[in-house]
Amino acid sequence: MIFVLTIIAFLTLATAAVALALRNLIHSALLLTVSWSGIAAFYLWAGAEFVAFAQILIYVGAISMVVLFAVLLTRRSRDDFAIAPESVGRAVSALIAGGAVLGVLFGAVVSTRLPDPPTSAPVVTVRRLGLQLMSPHAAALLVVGALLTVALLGAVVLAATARRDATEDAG
Amino acid sequence: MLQMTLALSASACRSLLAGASYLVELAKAWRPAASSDSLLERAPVMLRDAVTGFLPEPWRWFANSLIAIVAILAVFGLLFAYLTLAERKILGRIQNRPGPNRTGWFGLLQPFADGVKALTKEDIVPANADRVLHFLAPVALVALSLLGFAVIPFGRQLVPIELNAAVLYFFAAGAATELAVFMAGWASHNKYSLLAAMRALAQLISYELPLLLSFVPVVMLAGTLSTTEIVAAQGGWKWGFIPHWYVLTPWGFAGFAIFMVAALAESNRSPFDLPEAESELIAGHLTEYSGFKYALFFMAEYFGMCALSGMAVTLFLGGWQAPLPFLEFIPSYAWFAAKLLALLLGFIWIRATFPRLRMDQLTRLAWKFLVPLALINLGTAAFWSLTHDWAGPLQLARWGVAAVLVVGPFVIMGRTLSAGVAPRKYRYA
Amino acid sequence: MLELGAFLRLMTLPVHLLWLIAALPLLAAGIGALTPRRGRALAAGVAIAAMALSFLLSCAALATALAQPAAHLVHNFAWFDLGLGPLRLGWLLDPLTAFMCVMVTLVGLLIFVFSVGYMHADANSTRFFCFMSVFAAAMLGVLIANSLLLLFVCWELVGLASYLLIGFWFHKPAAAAAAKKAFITTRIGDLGLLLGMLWLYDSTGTLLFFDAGNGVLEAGALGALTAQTTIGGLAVSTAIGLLVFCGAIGKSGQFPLHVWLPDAMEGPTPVSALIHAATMVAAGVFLVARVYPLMAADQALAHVPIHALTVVAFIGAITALMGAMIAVAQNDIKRVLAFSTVSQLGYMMLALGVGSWVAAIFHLLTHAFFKALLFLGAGSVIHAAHHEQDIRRLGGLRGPMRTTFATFAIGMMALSGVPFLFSGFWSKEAILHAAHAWNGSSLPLFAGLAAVVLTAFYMTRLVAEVFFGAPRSEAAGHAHESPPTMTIPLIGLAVGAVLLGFLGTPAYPWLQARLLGETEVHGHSLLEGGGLMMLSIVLVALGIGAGWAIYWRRLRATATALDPLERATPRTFAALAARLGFDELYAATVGRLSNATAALADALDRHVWDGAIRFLARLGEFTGVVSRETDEDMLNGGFDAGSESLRGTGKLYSRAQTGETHGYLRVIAIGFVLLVLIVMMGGGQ
Amino acid sequence: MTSLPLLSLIVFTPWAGAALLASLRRASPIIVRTVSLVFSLSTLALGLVVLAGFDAARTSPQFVEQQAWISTLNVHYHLGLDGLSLVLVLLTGIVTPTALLASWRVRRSPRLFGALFLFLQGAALGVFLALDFFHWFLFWELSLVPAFFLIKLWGGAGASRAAYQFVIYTIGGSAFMLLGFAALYVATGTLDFIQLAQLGADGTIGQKLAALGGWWPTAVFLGVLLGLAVKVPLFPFHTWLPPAYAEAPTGTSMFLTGVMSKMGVYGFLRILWPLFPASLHAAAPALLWLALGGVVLGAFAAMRQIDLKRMIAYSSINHLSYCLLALFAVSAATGRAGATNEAATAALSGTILHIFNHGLSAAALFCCVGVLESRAGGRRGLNDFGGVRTAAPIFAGLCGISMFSSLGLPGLNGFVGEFLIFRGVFGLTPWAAAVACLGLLATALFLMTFWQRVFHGPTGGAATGFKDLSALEIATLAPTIALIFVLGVWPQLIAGLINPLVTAWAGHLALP
Amino acid sequence: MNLSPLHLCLLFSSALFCIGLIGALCRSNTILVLLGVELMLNAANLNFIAFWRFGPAPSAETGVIFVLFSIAVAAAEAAVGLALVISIYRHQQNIRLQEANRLKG
Repeated sequence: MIFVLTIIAFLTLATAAVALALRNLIHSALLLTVSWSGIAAFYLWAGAEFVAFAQILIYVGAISMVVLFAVLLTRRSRDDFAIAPESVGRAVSALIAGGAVLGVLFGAVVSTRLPDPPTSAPVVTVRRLGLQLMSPHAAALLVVGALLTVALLGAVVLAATARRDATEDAG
Repeated sequence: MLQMTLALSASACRSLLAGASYLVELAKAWRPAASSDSLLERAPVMLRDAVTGFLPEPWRWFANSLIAIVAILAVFGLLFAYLTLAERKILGRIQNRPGPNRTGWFGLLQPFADGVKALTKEDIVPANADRVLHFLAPVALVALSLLGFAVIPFGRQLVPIELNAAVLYFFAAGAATELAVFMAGWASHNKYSLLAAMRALAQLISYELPLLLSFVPVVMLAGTLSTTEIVAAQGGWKWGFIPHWYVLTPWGFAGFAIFMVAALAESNRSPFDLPEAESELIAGHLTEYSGFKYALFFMAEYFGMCALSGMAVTLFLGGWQAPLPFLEFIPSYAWFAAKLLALLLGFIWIRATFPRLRMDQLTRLAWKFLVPLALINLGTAAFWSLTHDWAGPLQLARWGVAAVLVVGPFVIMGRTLSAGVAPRKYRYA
Repeated sequence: MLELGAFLRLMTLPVHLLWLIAALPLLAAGIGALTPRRGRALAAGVAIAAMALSFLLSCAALATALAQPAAHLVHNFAWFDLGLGPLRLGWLLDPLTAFMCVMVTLVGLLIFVFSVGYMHADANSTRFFCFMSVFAAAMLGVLIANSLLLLFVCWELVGLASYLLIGFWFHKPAAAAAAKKAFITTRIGDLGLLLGMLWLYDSTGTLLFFDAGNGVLEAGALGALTAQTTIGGLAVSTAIGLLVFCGAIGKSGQFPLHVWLPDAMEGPTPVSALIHAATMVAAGVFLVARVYPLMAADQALAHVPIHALTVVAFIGAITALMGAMIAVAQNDIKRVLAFSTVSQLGYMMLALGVGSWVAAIFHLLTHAFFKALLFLGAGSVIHAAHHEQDIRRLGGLRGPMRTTFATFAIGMMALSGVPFLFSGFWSKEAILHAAHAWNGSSLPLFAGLAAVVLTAFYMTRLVAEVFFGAPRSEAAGHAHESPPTMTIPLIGLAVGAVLLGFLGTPAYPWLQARLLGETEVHGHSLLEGGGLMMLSIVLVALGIGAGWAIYWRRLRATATALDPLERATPRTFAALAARLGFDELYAATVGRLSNATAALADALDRHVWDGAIRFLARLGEFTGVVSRETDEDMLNGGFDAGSESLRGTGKLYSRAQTGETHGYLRVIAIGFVLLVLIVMMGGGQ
Repeated sequence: MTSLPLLSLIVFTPWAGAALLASLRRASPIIVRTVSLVFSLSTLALGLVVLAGFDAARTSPQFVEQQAWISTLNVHYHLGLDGLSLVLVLLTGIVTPTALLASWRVRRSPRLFGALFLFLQGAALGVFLALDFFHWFLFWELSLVPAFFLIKLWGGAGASRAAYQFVIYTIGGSAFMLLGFAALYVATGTLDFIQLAQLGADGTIGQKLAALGGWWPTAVFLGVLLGLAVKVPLFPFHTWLPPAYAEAPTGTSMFLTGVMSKMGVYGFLRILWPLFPASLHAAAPALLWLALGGVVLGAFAAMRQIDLKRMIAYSSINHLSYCLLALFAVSAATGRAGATNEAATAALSGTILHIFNHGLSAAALFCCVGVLESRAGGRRGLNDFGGVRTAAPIFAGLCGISMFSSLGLPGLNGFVGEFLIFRGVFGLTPWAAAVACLGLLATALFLMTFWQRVFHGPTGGAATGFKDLSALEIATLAPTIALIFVLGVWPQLIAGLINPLVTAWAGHLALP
Repeated sequence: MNLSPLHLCLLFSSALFCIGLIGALCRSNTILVLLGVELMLNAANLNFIAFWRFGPAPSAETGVIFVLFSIAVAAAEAAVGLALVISIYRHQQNIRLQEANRLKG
């Protein structure tokens, strides 16, 4: 199964990298959905079925949509979708910083001795998950609910235009 | 040499033994005493096992899946074909005209004629279009629409994939179709297409909410996200003749109604067919499509419709369960098909009956009526679940309260809704 | 003489139903309170009917009581629970109660009937009958109570009714003031009663009069009470008795709390007749008679400074004499009668004090009839003369008001003690005999004899001034006889005023015997102790003769003419007319003291206590000012300098804030790398 | 028995009402008033529910709710109800709606008025039900906030000054009490009334405090005493009361006298006596004089008042001093030979009955004065009126009944409590009862003067054109008046709730 | 070098993290920066799942639940972030991140 994982990982990384390097924002967003789906596939592979579908539902179904809307709303004309190339200096510095982090992380991972994995994949049923969410993690669940509500309202307030045009109601 | 012979014979023996045991297994499956299911009931599974049973384990799974996919494609492809015909015939009958009746007897060959026509038409791609996306959009749409079928239990043993979170999977796949719609609209490099795609997205997102909320009570009451278990939970009869289908409870009925309305909107069916209606933004995101790609869009719509209907059957109408105990001898997939067809007929009927909604009415219906109603319905279901041990006269009270909780908000919010049907005041006209 | 109750034997009233006697008027009061003003006939009818029923019930109770006169029939019950035991109340039926009940209901009935005529012009007569019924209920409650507490409760309610009725015409400031005065003055006495009751309760643990041997009037409790002594060597029973007597002093208008009674004449005349002549004021006498065993408990003790009854006797004697003296100089027809009442009540107290409570009750009963008769007669006169009450402005009413005159004359003769035919004579004789027989002191006897003369004198004066001669004002000239609703009660009372005396003549002292619980009547000769009787007859004749000589012979000609006595001894007459200056004395002492106390309390509050608080507040304010100055000048200066330098440092650091997000991100990334490296290097060791 | 947290409901329903009112921004006054009335009635309703389940034979707290709250301080959320608390809860439940009805015509911001009132009600109820000093004190102090605003914003001309004096004086007193309890906590490590009472009963508190230093027990006792004495108020700490009661709007005056003044007496009975029996016993002879001062001087000072509200306020001082008099007499007699349990029982029963009865009659009297004031356009002087009875007989009747109740006329409720107090005090310290009789006399004097000047005589002054009571005002007064009658005839209604409790208290008389 | 599946998973997530980081660092478009951040979040989620899957006690669903919450938070973050982008756009008519520096010290 390592083979499957490798394919998934490769696909995910590639699409992510390409998406962040593309000049066309729409393409970036669409490619990223592939990357996110890859992550979902990884979850599925790892046995976290529920999380995988939640990932798809939220990232592919919702966040990508929001991103696309945002892209469309922040462009004057169609040609603006492609954005100007970045300054070389920043790209270089970013690569250096990112590379340093990557190196450090890789080094850390490789040099760490990790426990051997259990022989069988853990099984997580949705029912158990639900019980866990509702009893020990109920408070967190409530907080997240509140957070989402607040985020929804906040986003609406931030993005809504001030109502200046009451007179236009003439219809 | 001898060794070789021995080895060969041993392997031959082994394969023989394997074959014998396979036959024994098959025979076991055939034996009626093994289960109470009728022969007809077990026929599809046995057929599949007969084909794939000899394969080693990982491959057998793969082959089983393939067979399931092929079966679904075949059945629903055919269904799609004849559904278009049925729709045209029924619409025709309702509008007092015969409908297609030239191609083949009773117009039965009409779908194939249409298919051939679509295949042979020129595939036009606009000059400035994003070619890749323009191509990918219908493909992705069809592919994603098909995904949903994977978890619908078509019969007692006929479920392509047993998933723990099947319902979630279904809706996650459904949510992804929005991307394809956007791709179609954007890639066409056409102002109207893009606008229509945005509209369609707004509609899809708006109605996804009541759609999701309406089935949550089912999940709550059944205590599972697995479709087979949900269907199993609806088995049995009260007093021997009233099935335990969720649609027959107050909250279930409300949930079913909301689900069906939202499903209509999700599959862009009339009266919610703004995104693709010809008179609205010249057929919207389909403007720049023709030929087979257009047919693919069409196909995806019908697949989506079928998938959602199948889900509605599963969630609310008892899935493949027979309505009455003595009707159980009819195989489960037949019941499923009957229910599915009945719902599809309903889709067509509605299309023939209702006028199209305006954009503002459409969104208002979703946000101001269906979503609150679904939320209240959630509370009703919670009440229902908490009072499951009420018996005797309390049972009547339970029904009464639940009915009031369903009907009351419907009436109250329905009043405000009908106030919204009045001519719109245009703020940005 | 036949047994009065021969046919009444058929009627009995069990004691546990005794409360009905009081409840009926209370019910009538409730109905009256809810009746609108125009429902006058209803209110009056209900009140009279209730009273009549009560009268019948009282007769039945009397029959019951007379069947076994020596017994004290009681019915006790718990009022409410006090934790360690219930607080018990009860009803009591013995001859004393029964006679009093019959008297109160009968007199009350007649006065109610009289009121229908007297009050018919008053807009508020429903309220009048309501209050009168309240009074009747409370008064009957006093009579039937078997608990000092219940008696006290009804006692106070009687006071309330009296207050409301004196102030019935509350728009007159004089009436309002008189009502208040009556309430406050009697309350002073009532506080004594309250304290006595508390003491009694604390000493004996019960307030029931009779409770199968455990009551306060029974031997066990009395023995305990006489065994202890308290301040000044008094026996506890004496102290309690005197405190209880305080209540009687207040209620019965005894010296020195008699001042309210004449003022109470501001109320309507039927009120004066019923409450302030016949019944309520007699409640004090009844109270002492009721608790007589307690009052008399110390008689057996030799080594006590004073006996309770001695005090009672002297108070009674003083009151009797003083009242009679003041009555001589009054010109208001009702005030003459009021002081006469004071005087007669003094007589009764005297009788109690000298040990003959039966004589007191006898006099109480007869007095109730003839004094009610006199007051109603006066009311009839006032009614006829358009509310003219000054005897100098009346006169000559004998002609137009024959019935009134006749009945009034009967009442006058009964009160004066005209011999043999009139009830007052017999009851007065009984008292004088008792006083004569008392071995404590002879002063009470002399005071009583003096009062006999004076009583005859002022009553003669009254009759002469009012009924003889010529009318001296226009109102008196137009007077005519009152309607039958007023005259019939007069006749009824007159009959009673004559006949009642024969219940208790020395020859056949039936009433006394029954009151004492004897079934046998031991008659004496009519002329036993005849010397005293002759003396008193002579004295009565002397009084009437003097009155005849001074007022009748030379009848007053004009309203403004001076009184003959005033001409003779102007200063004495003035002093008597001013009621011996008690009101002024009290205003100058008690009134001023209480006002001074109030002023002191108020000043203490305003200046001392509040001043202390204000001083504390000022102190706090001052501390605040000091603290603020310190803060602003010393502490804040340092902080200002410090924050200035901080701001400079802040400006320096703020240059690092470029506002460029990428820069921050980069710094974070580099910082992260460095951190990991440091950890790894450190962790390697 | 239901497991509902009834007591918490009792306490917090009015606060919920206050919150609801605060959120009803646009509601019309009639809705606001109705809402506040309904929520204030909740106390009575819940009180009756509690009454139905109340076991009068038990002396320990019932319906107890106890939850750990601040574990580091050993603070528990501890509510409980015994007969005393129940009586006070019922009193609050009766007085508050009456007061709100009496304030029905408040024009200025009825929403805020109602909200503050409900807040005040909830705080008072909290005081009566709390069994842990921590939140008892919270409720105690929180009740000052709404009271302050109710006096300051809706009061008369001198209201601001009176409100400040009221709050600062009371807080000043409570500060000492807080310090006292801090010391107590340091010594004993608990703030729970029940535990403290047990410690107090066997003298442990005194020993533990004495371990901190010789003068500590006295200091702590005096601190707590001061806090409570100011609240009741005990003479001579009463000077804040007349201006506060006089300047407050009618409804607030009713609540202040009907409920808040009872908080102090409650504190004496719940805290001071059980916790410091020995100290109180030592101080009682002196305190007895102070209580007598309140009884006598309070009544005499009332005679001197021209302002009717001040007069009634002084009468309140007089009546509350009766309650304290009884308590101090009991405490002073503790352990003395000849002091009987009967007398102590009577005194304590009388105290509790009198708390209830005075709450009713004083509230009714304030309500009547409020009617006078509103009819006369703010004038409420003794000499501003005359002959009101002619113009308004119904009003005169109802006012007269409440007046006679306050005066202790038998047959009305006021008598029962006073009689029991006098009976008990006489049994324990006869001279004190004799002196206190002066207070009875003075009460009669000034009430009679009030009645005579205002209601009798020819109609004149502000009484000209005086309208009789409206249906609303009758409805305001009628329940209270009815209760005055009912309790006067049938005191068992209240006495039955407290008998075992009082008997148990009196049983503690023999002390170490 | 003996790498277990867990090592591989961690390497995978580190790589994803760094891709997100580099993207966020070098692009000036705010939306892309946000997307980079989202990728970094996803990488963190990956770690949770990996440690849950290969960790010592996979029977406890803590990792899964954590990821669920994390996804919810990410959704909220995306919504608010993009709303911010839109309002930035409204202010300065573009969404270049380096120009949004009005609050600098």
